[in-house]
Amino acid sequence: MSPSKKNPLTSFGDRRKQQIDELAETSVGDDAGVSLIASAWRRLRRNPVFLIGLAITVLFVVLALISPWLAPWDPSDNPMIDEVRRQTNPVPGPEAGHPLGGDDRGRDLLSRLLVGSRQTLFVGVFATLFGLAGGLVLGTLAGALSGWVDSAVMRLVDVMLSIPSLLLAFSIAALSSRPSQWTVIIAIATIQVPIFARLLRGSMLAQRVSDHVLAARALGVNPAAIVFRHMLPNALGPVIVQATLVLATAIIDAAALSFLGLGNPDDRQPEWGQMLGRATAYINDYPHLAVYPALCIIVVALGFTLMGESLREALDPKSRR
Amino acid sequence: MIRFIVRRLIQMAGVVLVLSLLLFMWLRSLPGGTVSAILGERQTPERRAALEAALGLDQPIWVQYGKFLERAVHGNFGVSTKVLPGTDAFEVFLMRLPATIELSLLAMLIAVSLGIPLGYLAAKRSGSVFDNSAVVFSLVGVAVPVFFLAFMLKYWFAVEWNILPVSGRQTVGIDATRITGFFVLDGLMTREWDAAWDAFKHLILPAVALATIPFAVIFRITRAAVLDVLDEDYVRTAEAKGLTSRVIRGRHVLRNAMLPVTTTIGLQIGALLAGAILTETVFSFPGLGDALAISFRDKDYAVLQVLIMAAAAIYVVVNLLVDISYAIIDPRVRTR
Amino acid sequence: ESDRSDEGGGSGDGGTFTFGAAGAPEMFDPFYATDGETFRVTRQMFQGLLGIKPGTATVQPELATEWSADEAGTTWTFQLRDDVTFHDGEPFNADAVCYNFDRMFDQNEAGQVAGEYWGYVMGSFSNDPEGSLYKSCEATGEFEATIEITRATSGFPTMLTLDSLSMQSPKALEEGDANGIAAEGEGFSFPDYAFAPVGTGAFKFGEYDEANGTITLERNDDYWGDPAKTSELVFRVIPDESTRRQELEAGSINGYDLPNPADWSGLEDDGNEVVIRDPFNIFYVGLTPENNPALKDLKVRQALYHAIDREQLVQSQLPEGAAVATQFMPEAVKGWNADLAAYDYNPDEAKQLLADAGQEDLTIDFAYPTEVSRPYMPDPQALYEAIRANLEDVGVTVNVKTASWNGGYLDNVTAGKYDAYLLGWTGDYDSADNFIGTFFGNLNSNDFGTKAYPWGAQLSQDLKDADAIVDEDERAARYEELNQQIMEDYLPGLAISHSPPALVVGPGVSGLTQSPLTAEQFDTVEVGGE
Amino acid sequence: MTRPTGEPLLSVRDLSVTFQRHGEKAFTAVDGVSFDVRPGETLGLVGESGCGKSVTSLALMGLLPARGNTVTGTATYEGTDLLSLSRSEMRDRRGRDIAMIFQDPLSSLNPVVPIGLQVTEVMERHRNLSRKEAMPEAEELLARVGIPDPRARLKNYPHQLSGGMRQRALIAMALACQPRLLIADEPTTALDVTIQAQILALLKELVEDTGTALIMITHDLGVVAGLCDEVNVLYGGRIVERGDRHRLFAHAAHPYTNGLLGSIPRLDAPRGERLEAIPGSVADNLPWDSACAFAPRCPRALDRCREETPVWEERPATGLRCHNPAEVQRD
Amino acid sequence: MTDVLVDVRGVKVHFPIKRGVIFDKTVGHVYAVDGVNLQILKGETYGLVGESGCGKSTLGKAILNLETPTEGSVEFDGTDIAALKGKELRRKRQDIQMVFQDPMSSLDPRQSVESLLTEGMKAHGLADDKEATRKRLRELLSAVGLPPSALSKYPHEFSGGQRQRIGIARALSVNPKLIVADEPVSALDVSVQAQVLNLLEELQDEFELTYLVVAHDLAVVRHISDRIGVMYLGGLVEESEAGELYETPLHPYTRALMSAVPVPDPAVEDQREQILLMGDLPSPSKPPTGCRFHTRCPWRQETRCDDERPELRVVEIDGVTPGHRVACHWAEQIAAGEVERHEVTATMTEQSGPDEVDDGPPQYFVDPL
Ligand SMILES: Nc1ncnc2c1ncn2[C@@H]1O[C@H](COP(=O)(O)OP(=O)(O)OP(=O)(O)O)[C@@H](O)[C@H]1O
Ligand SMILES: Nc1ncnc2c1ncn2[C@@H]1O[C@H](COP(=O)(O)OP(=O)(O)OP(=O)(O)O)[C@@H](O)[C@H]1O
Ligand SMILES: [Mg+2]
Ligand SMILES: [Mg+2]
Repeated sequence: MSPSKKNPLTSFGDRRKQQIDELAETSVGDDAGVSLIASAWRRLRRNPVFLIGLAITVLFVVLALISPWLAPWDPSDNPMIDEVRRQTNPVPGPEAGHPLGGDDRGRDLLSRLLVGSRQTLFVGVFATLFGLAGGLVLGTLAGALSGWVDSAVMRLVDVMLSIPSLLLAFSIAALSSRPSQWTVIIAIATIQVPIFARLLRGSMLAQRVSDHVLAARALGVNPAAIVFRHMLPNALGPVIVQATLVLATAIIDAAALSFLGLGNPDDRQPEWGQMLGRATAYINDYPHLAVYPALCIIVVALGFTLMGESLREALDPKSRR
Repeated sequence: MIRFIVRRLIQMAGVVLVLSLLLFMWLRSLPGGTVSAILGERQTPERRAALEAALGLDQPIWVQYGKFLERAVHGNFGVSTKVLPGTDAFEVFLMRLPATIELSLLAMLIAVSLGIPLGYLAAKRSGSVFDNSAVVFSLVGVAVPVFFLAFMLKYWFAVEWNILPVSGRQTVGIDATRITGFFVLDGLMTREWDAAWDAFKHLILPAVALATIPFAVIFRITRAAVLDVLDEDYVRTAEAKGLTSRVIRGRHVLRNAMLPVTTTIGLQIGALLAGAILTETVFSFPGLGDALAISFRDKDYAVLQVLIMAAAAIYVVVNLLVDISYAIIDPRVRTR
Repeated sequence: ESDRSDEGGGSGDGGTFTFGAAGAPEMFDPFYATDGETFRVTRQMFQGLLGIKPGTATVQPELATEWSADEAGTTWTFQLRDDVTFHDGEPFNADAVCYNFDRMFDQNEAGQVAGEYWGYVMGSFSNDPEGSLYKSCEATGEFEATIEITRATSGFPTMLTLDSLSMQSPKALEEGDANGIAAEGEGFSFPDYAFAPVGTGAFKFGEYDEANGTITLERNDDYWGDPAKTSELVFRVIPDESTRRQELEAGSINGYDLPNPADWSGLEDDGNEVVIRDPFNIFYVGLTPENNPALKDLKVRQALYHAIDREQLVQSQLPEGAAVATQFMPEAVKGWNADLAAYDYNPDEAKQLLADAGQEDLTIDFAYPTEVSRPYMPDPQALYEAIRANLEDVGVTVNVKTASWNGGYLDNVTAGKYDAYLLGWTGDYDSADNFIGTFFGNLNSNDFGTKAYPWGAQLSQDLKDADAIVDEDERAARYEELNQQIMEDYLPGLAISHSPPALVVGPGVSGLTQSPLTAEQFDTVEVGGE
Repeated sequence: MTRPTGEPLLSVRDLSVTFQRHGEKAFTAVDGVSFDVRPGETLGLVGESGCGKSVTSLALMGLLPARGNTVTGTATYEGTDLLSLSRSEMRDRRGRDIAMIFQDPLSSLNPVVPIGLQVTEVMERHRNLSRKEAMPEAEELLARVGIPDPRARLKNYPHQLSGGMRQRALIAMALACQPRLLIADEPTTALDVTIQAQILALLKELVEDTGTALIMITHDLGVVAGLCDEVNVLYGGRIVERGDRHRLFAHAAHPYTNGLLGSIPRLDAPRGERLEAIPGSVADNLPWDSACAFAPRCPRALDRCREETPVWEERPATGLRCHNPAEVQRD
Repeated sequence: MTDVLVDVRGVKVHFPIKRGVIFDKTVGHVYAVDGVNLQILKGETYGLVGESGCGKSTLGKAILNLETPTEGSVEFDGTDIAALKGKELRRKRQDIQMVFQDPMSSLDPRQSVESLLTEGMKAHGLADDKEATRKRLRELLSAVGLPPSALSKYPHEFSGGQRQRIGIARALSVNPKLIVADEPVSALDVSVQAQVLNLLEELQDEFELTYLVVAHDLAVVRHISDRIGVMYLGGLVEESEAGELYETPLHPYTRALMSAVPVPDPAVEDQREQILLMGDLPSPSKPPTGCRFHTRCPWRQETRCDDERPELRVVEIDGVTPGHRVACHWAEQIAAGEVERHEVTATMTEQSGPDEVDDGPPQYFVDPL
C-alpha cells in the first residue's frame, strides 16, 4: 500500500533508513479500519510480558513521584561524612539508619537510590520528549510539505543517521562546553531526532496516500486540518512505540555517558546512570556501589522494553492476523 | 549496480565532507583542547597566545578550515594530543583500526553464530518455554548497560578466576612480530602460536561484552523474520509439495529470513563502533573505541574529528557492503 | 595458568619491571616533553647535570660532580664526570654539554613553543637573547663547562634538575635532526630523533609498540653508576584506573602511579605496597577580584578562608599524609615559614567578617573542573562539594560553575571568568620561586588577578627581588617573610592543602624510592624473589 | 460432458475443524463436511469469505497449524484415511498424490528461488530424479501450462513473471508428480478476468486430459458454473446444498444459494433490474448447534429455523440442509 | 438530456519514474492515463471498466484533481477543475465526491461516524446551524440505511457493507452533483455487494446524482451503468450505451473481456464462445506503439495496428448507435467478418521490477546503539 514499498528504489538503499521506513509502515495496517488502540489493548490485556513491563513501569513512576518522601535522608546531605576516610574507609558500610551504607561522600545510599529514580525518570522522559519534539517537527514538516522542504529535512536527517547513534550522543556530550544534566538530555535526545523524524515522515507518507486522507481531500477539508486531524494522529502509532523503547535506552545511554565522564558532573541530585558511572571508580573494592544502581537500571529498562516491544507487536498489523 | 555503488560512494564523500565542516567549526568554537592539553596549569595568556599563533589557531576559522582541507589532501589530519601524542590523527586511526576490526569481527561472529540458530529455534517453537525464556534473555541483554556487563565479565573471568587476561591486546614480554596489526593473524602468519593464542585470549572478554547487543538484536530479528516467513504462503506451498523439512528450512525459510537479518547485521556492525567505545575502555583495549573515549575525555580534537568522520565513512561502507550482499541473496534486487 | 610467573618474573637476569602508565608518551625527547607520562619514561634514560637526591627534593650531583658560581651569581662552572658515555657510545664531555645547551637555546618557532620548560625557566630563546636567562655555554676544559646567565636567580642551578634539560647525545641529536620540529595544525610533528632517544641513563630505549601500547627500555650495560637491577623496564599504557589495579592484582604489571586513594587500603590488603610520596604540591582556591569586586576586600577573603573546614576536608577527602596548608608552598621547599599558623575553621568569625565588610549577601561564581584528577586534588568534585557546603553554611550564595579540564576550565581560569575556582600546582624543583613566584610574580597575568589589588605590583616586585638574592640563606629568610605577608596581609587566594600522591607496586617489588617530585628512578627496583 | 462415475478417489466424511486459541472460545470453522470426488471429476466448494473453504482444503492436506486445532472425521483416499496419517506419511503423499494450488500466485512462490528449482524440487523429492534429469521435464511442464519460452523461464525468479504466468508456474509445480487429486483454492481470485479465463481453460483442459480429480474452491458462482460437475455450497462451515451444476443453478432449493444467485449482477441480464440482495452480513449468523445459521438473513425463515438445527438430507445427486426450501421441481 | 456535466478532454496523467546518481532525475514515466476524452451527462451513470493497472482509478482521481493531470482539461459545469488550485479547488470539490474501494482504509479509524460525516459539511459551511446539522445527519443515515445510533460509533464497530454505507453517506453529506465510485463493491462479499449496488441506485434517484463508477468487474458495471467506457493501458478503447456494448462489442479487447466474464449459468457457460487472450498486459511504463492492444489482439493486422494509434471514433455499422465509439482501425471490418480472427503467440512481458519488494517483517528497531 505504502509508497516506499512500491518504489523499488528504496529496496536497494540505505539500510538503516529503510528499517525506519518499514517500521513506519506499521501505521497502516491490513485492517486500519479497526481501531488500533482498542484491538491492541484487547490483546495486551492478556499478555503477561506486557503486564510485567507495565507493572515495573508503573512502580517506577510511582516511586519516582513519591521518593522524596520515602527517602530517609536528603540525597545531597552527607550524614556519614565523618566516617569517610579517603584511604582507610572511603565507602562507609551499612549501619543503623543507613541500611545500604553510604557512598564515597558519606551520603545515604538507599536515599540516593530512591530519589535517583526521580532524576532517572526525568532524564529519560525529557530526553524522549525532546527527541520526540524534534522528530515531530522535522517529520511533520517533511511529511506534510514534501518538495524541497522534505528533501532538505531528509538530507539533514541522513547526515545524522550516518553516524552510529551512541557515537553521536557521545560526541555531542563531549563537545558541549558546559556539561550538565541538560547536555546529557540533549545528547540523548538528538540521536532520537532523526529516527523519530524519519519514522514519522514515513508513516505520514503512508497516511498521505491512504484512502481516508484522499477522502478528506475530496471533501474539501483544508490541508492543515488534514495533516493534523487525519495524518498525524494515525501516523503516531510507531512513534509512540519507539518512544517507549527510547525511554529505556535513554536511561542506559545516560549511564554510558556518565561512565565516559561525559555525564552530568553535578551529582547532588542523584541519577542512577550517573551513580553507576561514578561507582565504576570503586568497582574493585566496593562493587555494591555499582551493582545497586545497575540493577535498578536493568529492571526499569527491561520494564520499558517489555512494554514497548509488546506494544509494538500488538500494533503490528501482521501479528493481528 | 555500479551506478548504485558510485552513487553511494559520492553520497558518502558528501556526508563526510559536510561532517568534516560541521565538526571543524564546532571543535574550533570550543574552548581548551590542544592548548590546554599542552600547557596544563602552566597556562598563561602569553603562553596561550604564543601556542595558538604557532599552531595557527589564531587565524579566521575558514582559513583554518582551508588549511585543514589542504593538509588533509596530503594525508595530514592534525596531530593527536592525547591518544598517541605527536602522531597524525589519521595514522592513529590506521594504527588503532586493526584492533577494533579484530574485536568487532569476533563479537559479530559470536552474535551471529548464536543469534541466528537461537532465533530460528525460538521461532520454530514460538510460544514454548524455550522461546519465551530466550526472548526475555535477549531483552535483558539489551537492558544491561554494556560497560557494566564488561566490568562484571572482567571481574569474574579475569580478576576472580584469573582465566583470561584483564586488559590490553597482548601480554607484555611475549615475542610477537607485527606485520598486519591484526595480532591474531600476525601470530598465525609467523607461526608464533603463543602470540596468536595470547592475542585471542585478550579478545574473548571484550568480544563477549560487545556481542550482547548485536546478539540480542540479531536473535530477535531472526526470530521475527522466521516467524513471518513461516507464515508465508510459499512455505505453505513448499509444505504442500511434501518437501523434506531440511529443504524447507534451508531453501524456503532461512534463505528468505536472512534478508532482514543481513540488514540488521550491517547496522549492528556500524553500531559496534559505538559499543566498542565502552568495552574497549573497560578492557583498556587499544582500539578505535578506546581512542575515541580518550579523545572525548581529554579533548583530543584532531583524533576526534578524524574518528567521527571515519566512523561515518565506515558506517556508509558497511551499509553499502550489506546492500551489495543483499543484492546477491535477493534476486528481486539483483535482477532489477 | 602460568601467565603470572611469565609476566612478573621476566627473562634473563633481573627480570622485567612492568609499570602501568595512564597514557601514552608524546615522544621521547624530554626537551619537548610537557607531561608526566613522557617524563616518567625519559627520566629512566636521561640525566641532567644535576640530579635529585632520592626520596627528597634536594639537589645532588649527577653528570656534574661539582658546581660553583661567581659573586654576581651569573657565571657558573660545572665539573663533569669523566666516566660517562652516551648509549650510542659517544663520550660525555663539556663539548657535549654546551652542544646540548646551544641546541636547547636555538629553537625554531615551533620549538620555542614546544620547548615548554626551557621557555618557562629561561624566559626565551636565541632569537630574543635579552629576555633569556641563559646566555652562553663554554667548554672550559674537557670536563669543565662554564655557563653564563644574564641575572642571578634562585632557580639556577636547581632548574638543571629538570628532565627537560637532560643531556642527550650530540651525534644522535644531529643525525636525528632533533630540532626539526614543526607545528602542524593541532599540534607538533616531531623529528625522528624524538623516537630514537639517546641519553646516559641506566636504561636505554628498546622499542615502542604503539599498537599494543607498550614501551620497552633495556638495561644500559655500560652505565657509569650501579647497573639497573632489572634487565628490562616496560611501560604499559592502561588508561582506565580500575583496570590498572586489576592488572596489578593479576600480576601482569608490577606497579602503577597515582592509585585512587580509595583503593589504597584495598591494595595494601592484597599484599601490594602503596608508596606515599612526600607532598610537593599545593591545592588552593583561586580568587579573581576583578570579576567580583567584593573579593577585593581582605575581610571577605579571610571570611571565606575561615569558613572552610580544612581539617575535615583533609581527613575525609584527601588521602592519608595530606596536610592543611599554611602557605602557598609545601614544607620541603626552602623558604617555607614554619611560624605561620593555619587559618582556623571558624564560621562565626567568617560571618562576622562578612558582616563587617557589608557582604552578608555575598554571591560568588565558584568553579571546579571535571574529567580530571590531579595529584593535589584526586577528586575535584568531592573537594568542591565540601568547600561549597562550608561556604553556604556562612551564608555565601554559590553559583556552581564547571567545565572539563581540557575543555574550557583552564581557559576560563586564565581568562579570569570565575570568581573562585579550584586549582593547584606541583613543584618542578626545589625553589620557592617555582611556587609563589609562579603564582604572583607576573603582575600582568596571573591566575589570582593580583593586579587588581593595590599591593599587587609591590608583591610582584618583592618576589623578583627575592629571587635575585644570591645568598641562599638570605634568600630563604626573605621568602619566609614574603610567605607571611602573602598569607596575613594579602591573601590573594585560599591555600587549602598539600596531598601526597602515591605510587603502588606489587608484591615482590623492592628497592623503589619515592620522589616528592614524582620523579622516581626505576633502576634500583628489583622484581621477583617469590 | 458426462459426469464420471465409479469409486470415489477421495471420500470425506464428517470433517470438522475446531480452532481453540489460548484464552478464546473454541470456534468450529468446518462442521461435519462430507463429499466424494471421483477421478476426472471437478468438485466445487463455493461460499462467501470465512465459510470454511480454505480450512477444509488445508485440513485435507494436513497443512493446518500444528497447534490449536482439532480435526475430526475421515478422509479416505484410496482406502487410507488421510486424517489419521502421521506427519511424515502425509509429507510423502503431499505433492505426489495430492497437490494444491493457492490463491495468491505471488506470495505462494518463494521469491528468492528460481522457478526452475521450485518446479524440480518436487520431482527430486517424490520421483527420485536428479536435478539434471528433472530440468528438461520441468521445461516441458512449463510449456504444457502455457508458459512461453520455458527454458528461459526456468532461470527466472517469481517477480519477473506476471500474475498469470506465476499461477501457471504454480500449476506446473502441482502437476509435477502427476497427482491424482488437485485442490485449487481460489486459483483465479487475484487475477484479471482475461487472465482468469486463461487459467480456467487450462485447468479444464488438464482435468480432461489427465483424469485428475479437481476440488475447485471459489466464491465465484460464475467460475463454478463453467467448470464443476458437482457443486457444494458452504455456509458457516457446513454444506447447505449440493447438486449437479445444471440442477443447482437452474433449481436451487436453499434460500442461501438462491440469494447468492440473485445477488450477482449478470452480464446477460437486462440492465436496471434490482438485485435480490441477501440482507445483513455473515456476522449475523446464529450458531449451528441450535438453529439454522442462515436464519437471520433468510427471507424464507420460519420460527422453526431459529430453534432447530436443519439436518442434511441426502438425495440422489443432490443434498440439502433446510427447513423450508424453495419448491423443487422433481424431474 | 444532452446536458454535459463533466467534460474530460485529452487528459493525461504521467507519473515520473525517478532515479539518478546524485540527484534523482526522471528516467521515464508510467503512462497511467494517456489521452482520454469522455463526457458524463447529468443524471447518468458512467461505468469505467478495464483490467488492473489500466488507469481507471487514476482517471477517476484526475477528475477530482486529486491527481493533477499532466495534460488536458476537466470541465465540470463549465469550470476547468484541472486548472484550479488551493481554496477554489476545495470549494469546487463540494460538487464532486468519491467513494472508495476499501471500506476499511477509507474511513479514518480515529473519528466517530458523526465527525466523519460533519467534517465535509463544516468545510463547506453547511454545518453552521446545530439543529439543522443534526437533522441532516439523521437524514443521511436513514438514506444509506443505518440507524441513528451509529453516529457515536467508530468505523471498526461496523461490518464491511455498513462501512461502505458510511463512506457513501460521507460523500453525500456535502450535496455533490457527481459521485466517483472507485470499485465500490469489489472488496465486499457477494451477498453484500448487491445491497450496496441497490443502495447506489436508490440514492441516484433520490438525490439526482450523476455517477462515475470505476470497476474491473464488467458485470457490475454493466448492471449499474447507463454508458460504459472500456479502458486499456491508459486509454479508452470503446464507449457505448451499456446494453449495446454487451450486444455488439466492437473492439477486440471488449469482445475478449466480455467472453471472459463467467456467467453463473451452466447453460450459458457450456456454449459460450471464448476469446482467450494470450500473454500478459504490457507495462504502463512501456506501452506498445500504435494500438496499445496490438500485442494481444487476435484481429491484429499487418498494417496500421503496430504504428498508428487509433482514435476513438463513431463507426457506421448496422445496429450501432452514434453514441457508440470505438478505437479500432478495423472495427467495421471485424464486425462484418472481413477480418479473420487468428492465433496469437503469447509473449511475455518482462516485469520491469518487483511490484512489491517486501523485505520481511517490520524491523524491530530497538537501536540501543
Ligand atoms: N488458524 C486459524 N485459527 C483460528 N481460526 C481460523 C484459522 N484459520 C481460519 N480460521 C477461521 O476459520 C474460518 C474459515 O476460514 P477459511 O479460511 O476457511 O475461509 P474461506 O472460506 O477460505 O474464506 P475466503 O474466501 O476469505 O478465503 C474463518 O472464520 C477464519 O477466521
Ligand atoms: N502515485 C503513483 N505513482 C506512480 N505510479 C502510479 C501511481 N498511481 C498509480 N500508478 C500506476 O499507474 C497505473 C494505473 O494505476 P491505477 O491505479 O489508475 O489503475 P487501476 O486501473 O485503477 O487498477 P486497479 O484495478 O488495480 O485499481 C498503474 O500501473 C500504477 O502502478
Ligand atoms: Mg480461503
Ligand atoms: Mg484502481
